[in-house]
Amino acid sequence: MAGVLLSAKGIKIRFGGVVAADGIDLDVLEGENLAIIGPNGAGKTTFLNISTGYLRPQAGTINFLGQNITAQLPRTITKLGIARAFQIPQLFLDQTVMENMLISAASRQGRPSGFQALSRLPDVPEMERLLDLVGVSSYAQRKARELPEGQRKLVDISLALALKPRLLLMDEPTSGVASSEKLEIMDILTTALAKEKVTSVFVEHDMDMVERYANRVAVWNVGKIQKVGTPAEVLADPKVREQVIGI
Amino acid sequence: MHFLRTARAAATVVAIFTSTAFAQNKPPEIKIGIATFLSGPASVFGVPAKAAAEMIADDLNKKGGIGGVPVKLSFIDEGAGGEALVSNYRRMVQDEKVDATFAAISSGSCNQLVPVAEDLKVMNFMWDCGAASILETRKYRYNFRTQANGTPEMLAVLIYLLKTKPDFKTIAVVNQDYAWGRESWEIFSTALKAMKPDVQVVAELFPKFGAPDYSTEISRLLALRPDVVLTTAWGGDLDTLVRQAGQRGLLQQSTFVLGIGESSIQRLGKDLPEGLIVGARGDHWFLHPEKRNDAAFKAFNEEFKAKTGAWPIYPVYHMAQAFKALQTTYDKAIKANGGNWPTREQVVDAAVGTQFATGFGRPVTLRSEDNQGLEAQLVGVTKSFPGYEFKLLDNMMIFDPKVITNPAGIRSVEWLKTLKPEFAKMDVPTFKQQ
Amino acid sequence: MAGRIKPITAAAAIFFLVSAVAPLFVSSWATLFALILAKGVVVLGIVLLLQAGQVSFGHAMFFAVGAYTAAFWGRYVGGGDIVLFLVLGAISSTVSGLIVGLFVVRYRDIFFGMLNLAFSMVLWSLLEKMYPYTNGADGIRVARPSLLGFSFTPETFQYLILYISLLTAIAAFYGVQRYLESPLGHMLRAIKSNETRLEYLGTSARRVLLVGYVISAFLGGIGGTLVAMIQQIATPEFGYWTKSGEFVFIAILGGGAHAFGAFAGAAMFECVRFYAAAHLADSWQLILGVVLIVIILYAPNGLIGLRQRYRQSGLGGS
Amino acid sequence: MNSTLAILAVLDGISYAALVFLVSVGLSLIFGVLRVVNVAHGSLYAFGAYLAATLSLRVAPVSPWLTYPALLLASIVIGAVCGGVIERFLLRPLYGRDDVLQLLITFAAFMIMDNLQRMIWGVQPIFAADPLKLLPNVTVFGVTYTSYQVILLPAVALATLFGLRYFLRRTLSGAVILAVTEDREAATAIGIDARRVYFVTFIIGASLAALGGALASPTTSLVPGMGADMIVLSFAVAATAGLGQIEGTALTALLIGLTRAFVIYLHPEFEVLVPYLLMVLVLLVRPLGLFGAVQVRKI
Repeated sequence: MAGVLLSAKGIKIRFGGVVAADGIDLDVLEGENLAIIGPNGAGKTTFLNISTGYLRPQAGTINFLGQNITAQLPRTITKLGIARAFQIPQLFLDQTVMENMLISAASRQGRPSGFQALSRLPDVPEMERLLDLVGVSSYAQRKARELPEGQRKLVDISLALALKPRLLLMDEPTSGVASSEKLEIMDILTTALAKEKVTSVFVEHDMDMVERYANRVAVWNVGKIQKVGTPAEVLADPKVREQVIGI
Repeated sequence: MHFLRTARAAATVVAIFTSTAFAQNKPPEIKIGIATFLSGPASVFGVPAKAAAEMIADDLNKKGGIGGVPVKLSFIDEGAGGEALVSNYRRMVQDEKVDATFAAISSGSCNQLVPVAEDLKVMNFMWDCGAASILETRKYRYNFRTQANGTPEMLAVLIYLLKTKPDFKTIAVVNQDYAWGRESWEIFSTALKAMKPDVQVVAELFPKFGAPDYSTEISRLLALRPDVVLTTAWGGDLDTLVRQAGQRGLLQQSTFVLGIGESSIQRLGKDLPEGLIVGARGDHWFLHPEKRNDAAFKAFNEEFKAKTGAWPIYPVYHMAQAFKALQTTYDKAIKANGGNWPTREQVVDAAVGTQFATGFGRPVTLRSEDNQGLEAQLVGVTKSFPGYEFKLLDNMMIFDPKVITNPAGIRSVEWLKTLKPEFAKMDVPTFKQQ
Repeated sequence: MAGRIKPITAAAAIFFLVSAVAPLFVSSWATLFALILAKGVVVLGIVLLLQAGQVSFGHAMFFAVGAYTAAFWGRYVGGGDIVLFLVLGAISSTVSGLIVGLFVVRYRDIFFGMLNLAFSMVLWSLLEKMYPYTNGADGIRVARPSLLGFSFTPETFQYLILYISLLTAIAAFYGVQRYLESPLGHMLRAIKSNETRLEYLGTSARRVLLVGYVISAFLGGIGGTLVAMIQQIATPEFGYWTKSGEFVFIAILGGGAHAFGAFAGAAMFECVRFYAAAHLADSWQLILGVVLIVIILYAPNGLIGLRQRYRQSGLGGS
Repeated sequence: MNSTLAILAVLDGISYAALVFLVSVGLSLIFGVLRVVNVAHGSLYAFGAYLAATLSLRVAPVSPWLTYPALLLASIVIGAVCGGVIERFLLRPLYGRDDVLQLLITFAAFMIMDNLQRMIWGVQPIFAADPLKLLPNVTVFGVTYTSYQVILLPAVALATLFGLRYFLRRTLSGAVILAVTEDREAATAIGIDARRVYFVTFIIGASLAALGGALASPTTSLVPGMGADMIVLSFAVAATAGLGQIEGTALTALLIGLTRAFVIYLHPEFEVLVPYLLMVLVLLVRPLGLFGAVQVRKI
């Protein structure tokens, strides 16, 4: 069994009257693709927000590689090796895709220069490789603003990959993508993750995607984890089918 | 140092273009560049002065100009702000090649322009700015002040106060917070301390220049009840202060001294009560007791009134003085040059020590030691007279400039400290308004 | 991209060349161009912050800091040298930029603008009110400084200061250009489009903005020192909010997208003011206001944007 | 300082606060709804004052009591005409564009109005004190106040405060404005014409600035440049309160007015510094102002 990468214990948070996390315990294992499913408002995104430091839990701790990262700043957590991709792609829209990537590369290295040209960074070939891996290299010199939604999503993930993370958290990687493209994108993505040896956690609504790409599934319901298991186990559970998938 | 060479070359080019020395033919016109406020609060002085300048130039040209040469005016706006003012002044001197400049109203502008005039070697008459320090810190060749400065102006007001209200015990000051407000109080309070040391200063208030509201200051003065309140404010600020104070009874409670209030009298109209002491920055008053029957003086005032709708105020007379000084200087220079047209430098030589009759009051002398003008001072007290919608000055005293101006070479504050109580006992002629 | 930058760089080169040569023929242009260049340096700082989408409505405070550094030196120490003034102005504005920056980089958009305005108004009121030290509203005269010990006649000095301003402007232009193309510069631009993402890449947006802010304060200070030497005076008006507004105005006028916009805008602004003041003494504000409205409504990328638009339409679209 | 002086200072502070509130609340309202900092606000104040004085001087010979409706008329005319023109022709084309441009176009409007003001009304101070003189003086501890300043102005300010509250909380139009303030997209989705709301709000805000000017006109000389100082002051008040906070603006205006009055009594040198220093201190501790509310961004 692979080691534990990220470990959440007793995470609690509430917004006014809404309980978004009510004692979440979850381990993310090295090398796996963990899917998080659950109805809207169950607290899935909140969990990602807490894990990456965007929100501070009212109780509980998050450990990453044995280090307590609870309530650290997002950029500190990023530096430790957790990258994040967003439900709505978060790009630098006025810059080209390559510039986006190079900003990410420069961020990873720290101490960015104020005098050397960005376009002359030695990371250019590596970024080209990553864009190629994700299948968007033809857009490299285009402004991010000009890209269609599906491609933006992939660039968003590439930005995270450029950080060379140990763990990648993705919020609905295929939402907003035409259903005909979903499979292709997930294929590209999982191949890339495997190649880069990145562990991933992804929030997902589409059970087909979960079945095909997840090693493990955690089911969220009203701020609690209802069930954890392999996709087959979880999706066979009648309670999960009724409450979460709505069949 | 390539650019230095370029600069030197450039300087040579400039020198060739600008210096117009040697035997002079009579030029087609004498160009005068005038810096005055056309915008901002001080345009209450600048705009009437501009009207006066245009009127005087017209009259002068009708009579054949100066030495047979007509004058031509160009104006720049002091209100445009520091940088624009200096660049425009340079443009006027370097591009339009004016023969003389009159600059400026505010001491701030004078501080900026006087060194520039000296650099550009153009004769400049400081026609209205009052800061004594400008001519005290350095001897200039090209800069002259064709009127008094703050020291005799404030001293005259103070002596008038000491003569007419010798028993006051407390005084408060409300001045605008800028050089004139501060300096005039420094002059006044230094002289006061020297001549009447027992007076207590109960409040020193310097509200922001252009403050729209003095209610709080007035409340405080109403509560403090000083015998005398001095203000050297002017323009809209003085109007506001006087009206707000009048409305709330402060003008009746304390004796008000309006250091340079002559310029606001007409505008304030009925809102100005009787009994306020008013200074005039010179011996300027459209009913000047020694000149009021002078035909030319009357004609000037009438013409100005017809043109602008108001009687002349002191900046108008200051502008006229600058013209008189220029005319006298040129006449003197032409005479000294054997009737030939003088060079610019010869004109500047002639300006030193010139005495000229203003026609609007007593004559003015440009003291040769420091180019400071010696100008008499008129102070009076407000009183109603039939036939006027506003108050007139009564019990006017006219002060001799030689007595109340600090001698050349001694800084005014140092000189004021040496004054004795007896100084205020000097003989000064008093004139009733007729 | 290279094709987009190069013609502008060429335009900048022509502009700098004209500033160097034209005043040799019309002497009153020496001061005019020196002012344009000095103000252009200040506006470069505004352009820098515009990259991050931030508008400082108080940047005149650094302009005033630079100017008063020279003025205070002259008043309390005496004498002065152009190089010394520039170095001191650079130091004082950088330090004050760092101090103010540590506070303001925590804020964005209108709050960033407001806090800057507040700081600048505090400085302005102090300069106005500390009359015994600052001469209040009248300001402090700055005597003509020497250069490395050599003193100059007024005629030479106006050219000297022009070429000093020119060198400073070229250096600043080059430096800012390089900075904007660098990773830090790109991160600055990233703050405008997506600050959250920048944080999620592990970069502190505040630190990136702080570097930009300090550089822009430095440029403001240098420009202020230059203007104080050109005008030979420093007044509180240098730090008043309308001055800050003027700098932002110039940046938008020229176009905030490129460093040259600062100089294009400054040239336009000063020329309109100079000639409008000469011919229509009473309406230069009106003219500038109308020019600004036309630019904002019809050429939102400023003067340099006009050229680009023309070029694009010339290429026949695509 | 004894208690008598303290009471005097309070009276001075209140009358000052009343005027500042009227101008600031207009600025705050406009920001709350349009998200635009209207730099021309000070010019609207000045125009309101000038037009009010012009009208007052016209009607005063007929009956001095007519000057009161004249003040009101002036503020409505300026608010509707100048405010309307600025919103319709300058701001409207810029909605959805960069905030900087919106701010700067009002700066352009400020420059133009400042210049126009000189062209229309000249540079000589104008004074129209009839409304002030109609009301009797009141005496407090031997110190005379005009009831215009210590009674009428605060009364108008209070009436404006409660009027605005009522309008926004209890009327349909007010509810519509609040809806747009809180969530523009949702409001548009349910069929609210946001452009009309902007137009109306801007005119209301502009009228308040002009009303401030009109009410100030009897107490002060109208001079060129009076708008430039007012804009920063009202901005400082609105920002210290938290932009868009109406009750907060009232309390902050009072705070600044009282502090200023006490400072003039105790340390007059620091008077000018008061509003800006307060602003810096408040913004450092509470970036959204004393009464501003936090909004979390969704990612």
